Amino acid sequence: MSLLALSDITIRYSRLTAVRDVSFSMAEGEILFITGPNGAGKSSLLRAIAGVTPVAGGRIDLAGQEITSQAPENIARLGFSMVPEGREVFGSLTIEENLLIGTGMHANNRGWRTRAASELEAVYATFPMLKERRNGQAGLLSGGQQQMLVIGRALMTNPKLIAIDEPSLGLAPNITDQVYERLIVLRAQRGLTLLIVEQSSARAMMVGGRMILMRGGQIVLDGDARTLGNGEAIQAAYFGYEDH
Amino acid sequence: MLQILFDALSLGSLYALGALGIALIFGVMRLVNFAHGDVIAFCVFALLWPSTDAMAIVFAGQLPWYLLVPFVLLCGAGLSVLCEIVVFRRFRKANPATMMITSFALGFVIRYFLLMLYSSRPKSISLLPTLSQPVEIFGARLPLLQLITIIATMAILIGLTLFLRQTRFGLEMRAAAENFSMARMLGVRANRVIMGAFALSGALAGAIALIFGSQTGTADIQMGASIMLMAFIATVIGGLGSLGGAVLAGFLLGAASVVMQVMLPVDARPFRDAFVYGAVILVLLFRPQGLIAARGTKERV
Amino acid sequence: MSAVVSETPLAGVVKAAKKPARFSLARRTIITPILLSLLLIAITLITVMTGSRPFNQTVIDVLVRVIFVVGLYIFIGNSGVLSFGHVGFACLGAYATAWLTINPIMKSSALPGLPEWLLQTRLPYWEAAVLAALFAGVAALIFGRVLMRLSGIAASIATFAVLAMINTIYSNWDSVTGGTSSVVGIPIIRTIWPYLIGAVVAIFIAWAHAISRSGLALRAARDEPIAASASGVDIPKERLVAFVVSGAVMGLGGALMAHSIGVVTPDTFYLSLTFTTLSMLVVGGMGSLSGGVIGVVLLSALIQALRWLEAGVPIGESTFAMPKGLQEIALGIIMIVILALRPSGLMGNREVTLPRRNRG
Amino acid sequence: MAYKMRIAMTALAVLSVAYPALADDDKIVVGFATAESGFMEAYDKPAQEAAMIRIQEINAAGGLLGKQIEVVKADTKSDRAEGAKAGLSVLDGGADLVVVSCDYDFGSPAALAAEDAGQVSFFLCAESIKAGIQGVGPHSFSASVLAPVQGATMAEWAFKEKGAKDFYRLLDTWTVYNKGICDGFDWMMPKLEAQGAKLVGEDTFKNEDASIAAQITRIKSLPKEPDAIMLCTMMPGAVSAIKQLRAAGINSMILNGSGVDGSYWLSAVPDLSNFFVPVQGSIYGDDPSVDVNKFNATYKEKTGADPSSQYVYPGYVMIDVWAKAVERAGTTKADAVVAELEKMKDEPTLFGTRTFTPELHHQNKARYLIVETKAGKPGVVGNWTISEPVPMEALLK
Repeated sequence: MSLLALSDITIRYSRLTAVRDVSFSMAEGEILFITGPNGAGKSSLLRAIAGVTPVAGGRIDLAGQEITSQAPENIARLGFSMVPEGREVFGSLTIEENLLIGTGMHANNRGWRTRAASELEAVYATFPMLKERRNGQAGLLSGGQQQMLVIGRALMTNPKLIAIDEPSLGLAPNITDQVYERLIVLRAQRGLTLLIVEQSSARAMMVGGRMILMRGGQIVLDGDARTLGNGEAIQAAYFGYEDH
Repeated sequence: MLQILFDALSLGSLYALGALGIALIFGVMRLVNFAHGDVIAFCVFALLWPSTDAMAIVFAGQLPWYLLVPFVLLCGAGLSVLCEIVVFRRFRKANPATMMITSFALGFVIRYFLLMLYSSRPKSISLLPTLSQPVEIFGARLPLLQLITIIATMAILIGLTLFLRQTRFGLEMRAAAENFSMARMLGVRANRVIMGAFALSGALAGAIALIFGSQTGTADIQMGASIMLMAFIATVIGGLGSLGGAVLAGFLLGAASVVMQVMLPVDARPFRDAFVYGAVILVLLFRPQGLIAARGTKERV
Repeated sequence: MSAVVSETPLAGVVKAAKKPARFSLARRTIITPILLSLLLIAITLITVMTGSRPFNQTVIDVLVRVIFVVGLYIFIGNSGVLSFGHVGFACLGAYATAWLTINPIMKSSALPGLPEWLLQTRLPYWEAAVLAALFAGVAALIFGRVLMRLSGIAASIATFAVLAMINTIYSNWDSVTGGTSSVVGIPIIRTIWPYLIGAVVAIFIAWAHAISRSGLALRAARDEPIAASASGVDIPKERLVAFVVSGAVMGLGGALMAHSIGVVTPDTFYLSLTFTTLSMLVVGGMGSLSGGVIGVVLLSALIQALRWLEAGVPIGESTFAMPKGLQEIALGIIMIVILALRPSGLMGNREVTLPRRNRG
Repeated sequence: MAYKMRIAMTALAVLSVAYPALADDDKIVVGFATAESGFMEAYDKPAQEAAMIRIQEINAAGGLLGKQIEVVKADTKSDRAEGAKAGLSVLDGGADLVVVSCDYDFGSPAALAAEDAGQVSFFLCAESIKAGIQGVGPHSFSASVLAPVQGATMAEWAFKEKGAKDFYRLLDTWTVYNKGICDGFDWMMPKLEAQGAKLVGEDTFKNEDASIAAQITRIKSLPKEPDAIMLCTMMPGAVSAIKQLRAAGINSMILNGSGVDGSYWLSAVPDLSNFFVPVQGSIYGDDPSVDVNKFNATYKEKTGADPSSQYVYPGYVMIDVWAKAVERAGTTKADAVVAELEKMKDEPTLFGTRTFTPELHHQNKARYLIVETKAGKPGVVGNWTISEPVPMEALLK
């Protein structure tokens, strides 16, 4: 059974169709890259799964339950955790507070802090830098540190699936490398399923796994990242035919 | 001098509490709640038995203070949450102008409801009469109430800070105020946070009603309006969405008002508010995002 | 072809505003102001036929509000910035017409602080109304120069601060405005036609502004602020143009309102009028001229109907009357319901036009 | 669109039926264009009740000119634009006398409508000079006494009877009424200063100010607490101001206008003392005139409550003087009635005398009872009539 399944998803912003009839599914433990040029509808798709962007048509299932048009907080409870584009750390909160938000939904008020403490330790073990600056304001972190923080924050919800929107955005290549390194380790440790959106397919080819290429709101290619990545087809698919 | 400080603090306290009530709701919902002033008026009138006679029939107002205070706070919180459930819930996705007008229409309904039950004549109530005695501190003779207003406001501010910093609910609320959809994606329940914000805001309205009611001794349909306006302005120049900014701006507005009343020559004093509003425009021109711009607050498109 | 966000339609719109294109735009859209004017003319004709003086006064009131709401629309609708300050310009217009039309003898005793030439002036009301509109427009220009740099809620608050300043000054500058006391002796005009003309003129001004280059650019900036400034639209400048035009229309409305009741006080032009007019605009549909006009007409009709219920309606043998005060409560609830069902107002962003044509 | 238009028109057409135009010369009609709802209702209704009592008395005694007085009403909704409509609508109802709201600002639109139609209008209890010839026209009157008379009365009485020397003036700039009280005080002060009184300071506030702490601080910083504070304000801000003055420990005499009369608010300032109000008649059952006390009983019988303040009385006076003028003129024709009214000099009424002249349709001098509140109990302690009428210059200030 697939962990996540989308069928015929269409997303519209007033008169503009951002995503049209997109279907795919992901198995548990899979790593899937969605790539494509700006405006291909990748982020819209992620946001629709997370429940923050309404879908105009189609159906989304997560872990055997339909989640189409569910509230984001309920989708999060089913094990979907989102790291949005631009990271969206809570800048005025401390790093530890950023991490703690996600633990709220699994605990009652009394047991919250103790329960959160063990989760925190696990995240701090992966990202020791966060522990050092735990009481510092999240808004003051560098881009790379913020990326670590939001991944840590997503982990705190104890998810089955983490979706990450452009983790390399605005980061130096060596920092991006570090981020991916941690992701791979985490995936191995926790048996996470990863859904990663990137504009370029280079990273997907490096990491491996499955890749979907979107353009103009539709899926144009779907296959193994490494085999797809070397072909001429991807060039044509990425840039499309010249208009006019 | 000391007296002026106390005057400024006590007036600022009212504005700060009002601004907090508005900023809390704005933070989680981007709603400028114009009904807030009417919630304040409602809390005062809740102490009276509905009647259109000139003589007020004091009802809950006779309770001893340890029952009276929670009663009024609960009234405010209750009405505020009711507004959320019945009305504002349906407007979560509406644009700010629509929400603003809705809140205004709702305030209008509350006001005329009170008017129907109590008539337009201002009613007198003796709320906590022992507080009207003067006391002597550091050589200044102050109304005890002024002192209590300041102390109560400080206590409320400290309590609220602790609540927001130390509890899970407070944490969720701060996160939601900064980035609501992100907080939801982390499992923060929207309804709970918004209702919590409305309840807190309503309880603050109750607190203002208590202070204002015992200070003026009057229950008047219009009484919330002037505080509400100042509070609204304080919220904006404080930096919308920033609770600390709202409080700071509330105190600044109170101070500006008192200082101008003291400094201006007698002929210019009636124009005091024009100077205060002029200062508001200046602040906005130099800091359009407010004194304390809420850090990381994303403009929602 | 899949629709992909690439280029905003803005550049096209601005380019389209060149001469020949604009002419066709005018021809295409002129039906809206014509239909709206016909609606008002029809209401006026019915009123005149009934011959009832109170009803005549009621409709005069409606027409004055149409002017106000259209004035608000010119700024708020086109710029998307909510203004709480426009009623202040109505106040300026009302006092300006008072200064210009009151009998000089009365004026010199009631308002001795006015300059000599003004004390001696006495103009017919329509000249005074035009001058009042210009005066309000100039004031809007002065305030706008400072304020139009702001946007969003900061701009809303700043405009409110302007209203509060105007109110405080006019309430206390006794020798020139008579302070909080009513200024009396303004000639009362009880025929309905001048108000109808005022409302129709306001509608056509709003239309002309909307299809002007400035109006088009401003609306484009409202919808796509980043793209607009990227393609060279000077947002503060275009906003200022709208602010001045709308300020002048508000001034005209204020002047006519003064002539409809014969007295002015500063608090006639304060919060309650601000919210009444804003509500009418938002309920009708903030983004459309038709929305504004229809909002006024429908809400006014609703208010009248509720008042009529309140006064008592004979049903068979008995009379049904709503308790006093229920009218306002009902009005508030109906407004909330309308907004809940149609969050962007009754008309949304659409304009009334003839069928078969494109709505938009 | 067409559909919407049709709805609107149907609604409008239906509405127009609601205003029947009738004029009948066999009847005498008094039209009340007053507030039956909203903010002004609390002020208009009591005076209107009193007017109704006088109308019933007249009708019971055989009517006016042998005809029964009929009443038509239209609600102003406490709104100026609605006021104009209400005025027109009672005129369409055939009103021979148009009674308008207590306050000049709210009453004038209806009064101006009456003036246009050449009918007599009477303000229920407006106390501004504009409520009459100066602000409406030659057919307009007010039944009450000018606000400056109240300020002048209190100043002179406090100086002469209570030996007050140091005065402080605290003005609430909210309404013309408030400014009027202080204008009268300002006119009287120089005369008293010539005899040894002194104005030791002045300040302003706004009725809706949440706190007047800064103003109080200014009073407290005086070298010596003033003997009397002239407080020119009205409800609801008055209660707040008085409460804050006393809470700050200022025990000076507080002198007021009639606007704060009534015991309904006294509970807000427990044990209030040294507090003085001028009234045209006492609602506290201790009026020196038996007839006033009898009227109070009638009022209670008709409305179920005691008069809430002295502003009930002008309503009665209004119908009284107008009916006398109609009786003397033998007609309800406006010009004849106005001529008779203007002949009245010290015309006795239940609540003091009334004088109208072709220059002033209002009282610039009147006998006032002084009510002192002592330990929370109000009672009449004397009466005072200012030594000379307040002159036109001071009134028109």
